Amino acid sequence: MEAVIRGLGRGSIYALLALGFVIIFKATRVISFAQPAFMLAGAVLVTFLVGPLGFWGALIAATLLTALLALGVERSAVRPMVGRPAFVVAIITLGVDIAVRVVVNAFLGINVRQVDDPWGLKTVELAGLRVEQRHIAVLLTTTVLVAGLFAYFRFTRMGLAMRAASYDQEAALAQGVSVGSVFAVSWAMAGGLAAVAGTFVAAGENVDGLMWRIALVALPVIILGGLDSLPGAVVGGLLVGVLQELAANYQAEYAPVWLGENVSIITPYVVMLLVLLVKPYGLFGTREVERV
Amino acid sequence: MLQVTNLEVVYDDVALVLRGISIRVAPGQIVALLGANGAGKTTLLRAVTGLLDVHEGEITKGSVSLDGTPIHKLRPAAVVRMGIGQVMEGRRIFAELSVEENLRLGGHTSSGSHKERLERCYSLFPVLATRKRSTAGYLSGGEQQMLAMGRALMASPKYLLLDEPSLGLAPKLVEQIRDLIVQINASGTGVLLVEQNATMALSIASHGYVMENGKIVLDKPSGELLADEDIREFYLGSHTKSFRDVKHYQRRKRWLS
Amino acid sequence: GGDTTTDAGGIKTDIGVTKEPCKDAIDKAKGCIYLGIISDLTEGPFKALAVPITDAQKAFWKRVNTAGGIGGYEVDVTTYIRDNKYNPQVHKEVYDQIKGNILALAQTLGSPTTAAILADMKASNIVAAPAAWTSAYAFEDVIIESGANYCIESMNAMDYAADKYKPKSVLSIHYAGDYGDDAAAGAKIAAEKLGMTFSHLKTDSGADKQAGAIAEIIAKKPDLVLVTTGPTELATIVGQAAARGFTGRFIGTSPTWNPALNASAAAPALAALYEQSAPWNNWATNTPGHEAMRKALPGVTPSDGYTSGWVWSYPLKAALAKAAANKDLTRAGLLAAVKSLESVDYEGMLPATAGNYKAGAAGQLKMTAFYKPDKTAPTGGVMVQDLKVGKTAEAYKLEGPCFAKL
Amino acid sequence: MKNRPLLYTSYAGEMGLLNTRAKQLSVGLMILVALVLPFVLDDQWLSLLAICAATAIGAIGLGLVTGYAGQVSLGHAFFIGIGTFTAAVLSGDPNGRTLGFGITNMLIWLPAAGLVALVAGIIVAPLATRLRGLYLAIVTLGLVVIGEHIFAEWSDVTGGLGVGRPPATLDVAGYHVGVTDSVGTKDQKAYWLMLILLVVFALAARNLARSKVGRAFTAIRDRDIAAGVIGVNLPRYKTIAFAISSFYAGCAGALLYPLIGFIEPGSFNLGMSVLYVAMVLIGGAGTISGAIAGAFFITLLPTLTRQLMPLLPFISESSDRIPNLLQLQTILYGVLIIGFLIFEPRGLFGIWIRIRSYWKSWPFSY
Amino acid sequence: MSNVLEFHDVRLAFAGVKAIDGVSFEVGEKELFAIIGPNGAGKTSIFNVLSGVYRPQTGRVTFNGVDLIGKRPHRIAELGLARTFQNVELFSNLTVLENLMLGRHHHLHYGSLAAIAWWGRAKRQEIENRQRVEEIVDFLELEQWRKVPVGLLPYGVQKRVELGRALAMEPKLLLLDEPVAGMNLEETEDMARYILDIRDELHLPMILVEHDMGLVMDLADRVMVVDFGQPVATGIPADIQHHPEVIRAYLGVSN
Ligand SMILES: Nc1ncnc2c1ncn2[C@@H]1O[C@H](COP(=O)(O)OP(=O)(O)OP(=O)(O)O)[C@@H](O)[C@H]1O
Ligand SMILES: Nc1ncnc2c1ncn2[C@@H]1O[C@H](COP(=O)(O)OP(=O)(O)OP(=O)(O)O)[C@@H](O)[C@H]1O
Ligand SMILES: CC(C)C[C@H](N)C(=O)O
Ligand SMILES: [Mg+2]
Ligand SMILES: [Mg+2]
Repeated sequence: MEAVIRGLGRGSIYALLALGFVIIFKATRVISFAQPAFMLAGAVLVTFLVGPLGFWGALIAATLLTALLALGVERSAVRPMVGRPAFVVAIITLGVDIAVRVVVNAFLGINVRQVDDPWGLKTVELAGLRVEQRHIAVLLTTTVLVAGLFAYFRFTRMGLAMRAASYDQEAALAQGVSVGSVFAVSWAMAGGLAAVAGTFVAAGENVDGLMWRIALVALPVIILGGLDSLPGAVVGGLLVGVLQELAANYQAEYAPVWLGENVSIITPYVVMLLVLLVKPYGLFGTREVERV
Repeated sequence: MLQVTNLEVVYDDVALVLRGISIRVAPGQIVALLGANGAGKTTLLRAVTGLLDVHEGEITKGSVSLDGTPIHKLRPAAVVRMGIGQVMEGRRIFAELSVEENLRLGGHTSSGSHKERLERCYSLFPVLATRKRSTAGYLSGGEQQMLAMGRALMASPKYLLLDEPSLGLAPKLVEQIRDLIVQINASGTGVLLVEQNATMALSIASHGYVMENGKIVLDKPSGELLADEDIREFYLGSHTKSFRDVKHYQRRKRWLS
Repeated sequence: GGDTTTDAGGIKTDIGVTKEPCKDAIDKAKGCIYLGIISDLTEGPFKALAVPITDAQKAFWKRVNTAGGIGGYEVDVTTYIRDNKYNPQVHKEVYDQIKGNILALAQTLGSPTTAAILADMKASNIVAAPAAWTSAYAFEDVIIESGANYCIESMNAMDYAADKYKPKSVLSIHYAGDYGDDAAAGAKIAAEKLGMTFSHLKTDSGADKQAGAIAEIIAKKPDLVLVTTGPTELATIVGQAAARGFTGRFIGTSPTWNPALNASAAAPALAALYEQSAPWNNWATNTPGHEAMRKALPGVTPSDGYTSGWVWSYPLKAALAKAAANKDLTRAGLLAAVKSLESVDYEGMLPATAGNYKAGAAGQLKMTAFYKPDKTAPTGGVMVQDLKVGKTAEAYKLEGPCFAKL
Repeated sequence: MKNRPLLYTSYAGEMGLLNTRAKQLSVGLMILVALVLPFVLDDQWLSLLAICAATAIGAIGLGLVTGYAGQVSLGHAFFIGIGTFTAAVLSGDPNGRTLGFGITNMLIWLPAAGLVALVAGIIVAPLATRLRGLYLAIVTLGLVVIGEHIFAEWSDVTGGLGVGRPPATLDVAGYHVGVTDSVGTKDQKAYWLMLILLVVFALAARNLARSKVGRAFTAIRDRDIAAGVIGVNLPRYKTIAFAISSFYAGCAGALLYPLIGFIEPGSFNLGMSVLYVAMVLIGGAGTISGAIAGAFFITLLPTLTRQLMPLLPFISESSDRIPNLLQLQTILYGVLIIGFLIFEPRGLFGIWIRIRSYWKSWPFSY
Repeated sequence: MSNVLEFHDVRLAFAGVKAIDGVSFEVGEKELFAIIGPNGAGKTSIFNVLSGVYRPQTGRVTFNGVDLIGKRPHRIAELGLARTFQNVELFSNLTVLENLMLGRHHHLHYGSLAAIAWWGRAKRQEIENRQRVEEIVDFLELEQWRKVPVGLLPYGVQKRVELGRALAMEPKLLLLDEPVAGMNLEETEDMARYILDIRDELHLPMILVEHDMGLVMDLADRVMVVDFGQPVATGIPADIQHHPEVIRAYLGVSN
């Protein structure tokens, strides 16, 4: 049971990360491999800002700055690629990821840094269960953000415009959708989300150069949930988080030794493969329209 | 008045596709634009709606103006807001979105509720009402064409640019579309109609242009065009002749070349 | 150049020694001995240790040069610094890149990494000062190690814990390869001797890959956990195990410590449960060697890396000096000098018995000190037990690399 | 008539690989350069070029499945790994710390490595036939992650994560390529061997590409439904594409690591896959020569940046200073990928086309 | 006259939409059979069922005695059924020649290994088939476009290339989905000519789906009208043209 709660905490982080990917995908049909770099950038920014601004101040500032960084990247590296195959743009974002990560690593220096979150590794007793405070915090934060995002897409025209722009940019332009701002908004949002996620990954732990690897877990998550589905990202994230924790928890007892010590690392991918065998577009993904 | 003056358009910095085109569409008028494949009709429409960028095209000379205001430097979204709607060549509906979502998107630039305009669309195109929630991509060709028209109307445009709206439609639907254009026009919308189906286009237009190789070669009231010998032979076809009698070789006369 | 030449002073040289002065030579009249450094400088788990190690070595050799160099040569350790990312494959690649230009390696950091080049080093007569403490080095002529190896260090840790905490079960959590396996093997040998139940678990580097280790600790609830990883992994393991209610003791092998951990979220858990073993005394200790090091590195934030980098450099200096005295600064000459070394002057940082390479495994030092985390101390730790040889280690006769026995 | 190289008297002539004078000239020139190089370059460079050639074989393989057949694969590293370890195990020291059978003859371990990878490709192919686009890309990425895990854990074969094992031995039917002897230095010999192998693999790929198989690949890439309707067996050709690509990957891995000198199982990761994708894209997707050019370019990049060093005095050469060479290399790598894709979508191959059409029309076109 | 194709009581539905709702027809040897009907009536769906793109829920389709249902598209293509598409589906990065050679895909009998070796079997067959393709190039007057990537060609020419690709398959039955949609009069006349030539010279049975009534009525031997997936009438053009139900549902008053 404690494992499930830990899984939900971890899963919330995945959900945040996955939402970033999904938002960009919905608007541009591109999987942005730059998300890991933004996540790292966000966390590193917090470590620098937490001194003067305090944790929450730093979190907000870092979120905005990362959003700005994402915006800049979008402008310089992605915008010129409008209309080119999604796969090529995806590779561009890989280039961005590599370059940004080097810069961020340079700031990170050789030592581990901390985001100095208020929770650390402190725990509380909830209904007889020992629960880490940071897991509750991230669960709450994610709930608030997700609710906000859903409302945004539900009540503004942006949501529909994003999807339209992603399917056919020219046709969207012809309907008066400003595809440029759709791109910009989606990248900025995704950047911000990545920063929040990054900070929570680092909460209770350290920021180091390898942290970006966690962001990759968002990839099986979004495939599992369906590349263009916001609810899919949330459900997929939580599911993967919980399964991963359960795998970690019970592998010592149940998993054969030859599977190795870290079955939980590949759990997300195995789950993804299994789901795809049954549902090629994930749990909630939109089927591509194929007609001749 | 929608006016195109002496327009030149170049693709990829090399291909000069429009070579000094001038046309005008008065408020509430239907104007037909005819021309062979590749004459540059679509390009002209793109130039008006600001979509050349997407195709690496560029206006190198001339201007487009709406009621005297130049609009050829505006972005597509601004052009739509100024009241110019268009139905693109090949329909270009959003295949993955539902029918209703496509329509709502047509109203992207207009403020206020979509409800009323949606109702109007559904009454114009009852088929769409029955398929509201269906994925647009699975509609048949004709249904998609209707959806595209409906979508353009959602922005309540002052001028509507139609690029080959009868393409792939059943004869009865072509009639319907024709009547619809007349109906839309009757409510005050100016229409620029690009068509291969010259018979249909000229039957409702008050004025017609014929384009060849990026130039306007004929510019006459449609009545006169209908009477024109060349037009009759190359655009309208003679119903007396069967396709079975078509000769193996046929030289085509060009007005210019 | 590869051909053997003899200089004006009658010293034979071949690869990695030039008549031309070093780039930053103090005395432009002297020639230059090029030493390579392969270290974990950017993204590996030990970068926080490796960068100070490298800086200390630069300072060490600068001091040697200032003091007149070696046999009419100065020593350059800056031109051929390469990053291994703590990855054996990269290690081998960069080694291949620089090996044609250097006489010896002033540093080859890491056990699995060094293992990847060992065969070639032996074939090419390249002597190296390791930045690692694997027990295999006692059996390798080309490697001039310093201090007790991981195997011995673990035995000492077990003895120390047995005295202090009377544990019945021990779990060793370790990286794969010569570093982790060596420490785990030492613990295993000691556990048998001390009558404790022993188990071990391999773990990989990266905070995201510790779930298995943590789950194992929670499931097995051992009294003592020996950790042989990097600092990030240590923090994750100790912090989260504690958060999930684990209250047993942790002892970490020397490279697991990083003073920055005192600021991490895991700090309370570390302070409460963790202790640190070390092959020599830390930065603030009072010996001439420590004194010289502190003088050579003004203004730095103290770290165990500096001390280690400095200590590790003495044997190579001694070997070079001896080779120069033998008028043979070729690779073969240097190796011969190493083989004949019976002691090295560590300026008090290690006992006088240290550095007996001629004796091979029998010359192995066996003492270990213990520290515990303390925010206020210069390197973030205070001593809880001074350098000392434990009973198990004392009695243990090294007959081959320990890791083979895991 | 001489000046009209595009006039053919038979279909065979037209279909030939070197069907224009420009192609004949440039290929001839390239062969000449390749032959002269060992006499002018030092061993460091030759060994680097040998590595380039081996890498190029892998890039050609990815080019076939991704560039030609349009099946975006981020799983190439996995297949490279399989080939690498197959060869290493076959030729490994039977008494070493890791598994080995002592079969050091390349003529045995090379095809074996390719075939084992090919089989793995065939096993994976059914997934590929069900999925498309980015879904496939991520699933193949999953393959790499799962592969990494297997490689990390199966330490008898791989030595284990962070530890590794020695690679295969470069012996051809008893002749040692990996040691210096009277014939040449080991790097010279490796260079020759890799060059020959690259030519063989490239020719094979080129033949495949111009055959019905290659056309079927492109048809699947452009529009798979239509390809099916005109008679292309989609699952079959997707499987063939994966199989052949994996074969190339396996061979490339098997050849590459003996040149590098050591195998670390963690290196078969997403980063490696991306590197190969970048080669294909930067070289120009959908061409064999592009894949080769891309492989050479990306592999030489670190060394080239090092050569540029003296021009940039503010960049530190030692890796413990910021900004340093390593950072510059990595950033440059990222930026080049971005730049190439933005400014020259057809990659190095596109640049070549431009140069060629410039020369063709020089001083004026005919 | 024996039938090349028998299409019996086929039903196909998509999530509630009945695309084909009990359609039956047969096509005889050398017959030019036309299917007309309003948009969305299910004409293209019939083609998709025939070519294996869609699998109907019920019904029987036999082609020269072979059951087609459940066969994959490439199998059906090998059996000799070729088609063109409503929206041109060419391989736009490939040249005209390559597109046509793709049409000959299943006439090339060599495997991947032979392809890699090239010399011998593969080369010989490539040359043979290239000759066949050249005949089609002549037939459809595509000479000047041979080496042009089809994506760059005018729409009318693309439609012709698509026809050529279908012919290259040497089919036993040819399906044409709106071959003259979007074409001007001149191009329509050209296309009509090619269709007649195919019929006269190659004696191919064809099914034609087209909204250009002039073309259909002039060329077809028999016409079937469908509406809402259901057959409305089948007969010779002259009869169909005056069928009241057809006029109501499809032609409209003025035709
Ligand atoms: N993006 C582009 N880049 C380069 N050339 C283009 C581009 N789009 C169109 N052209 C060329 O411009 C010319 C005019 O094309 P346009 O699409 O405007 O013709 P059209 O009159 O609309 O023809 P159709 O009746 O086939 O729709 C054609 O020769 C076409 O090849
Ligand atoms: N893949 C699909 N999924 C869902 N519905 C489909 C699909 N394909 C076709 N339909 C539906 O089946 C019906 C018949 O479509 P079809 O394309 O066969 O019409 P058609 O007669 O060819 O029309 P047109 O003359 O406009 O081309 C339409 O209502 C269409 O929406
Ligand atoms: C000093 C440390 C970086 C050495 C490392 N732990 C090893 O032996 O592999
Ligand atoms: Mg047009
Ligand atoms: Mg249709």
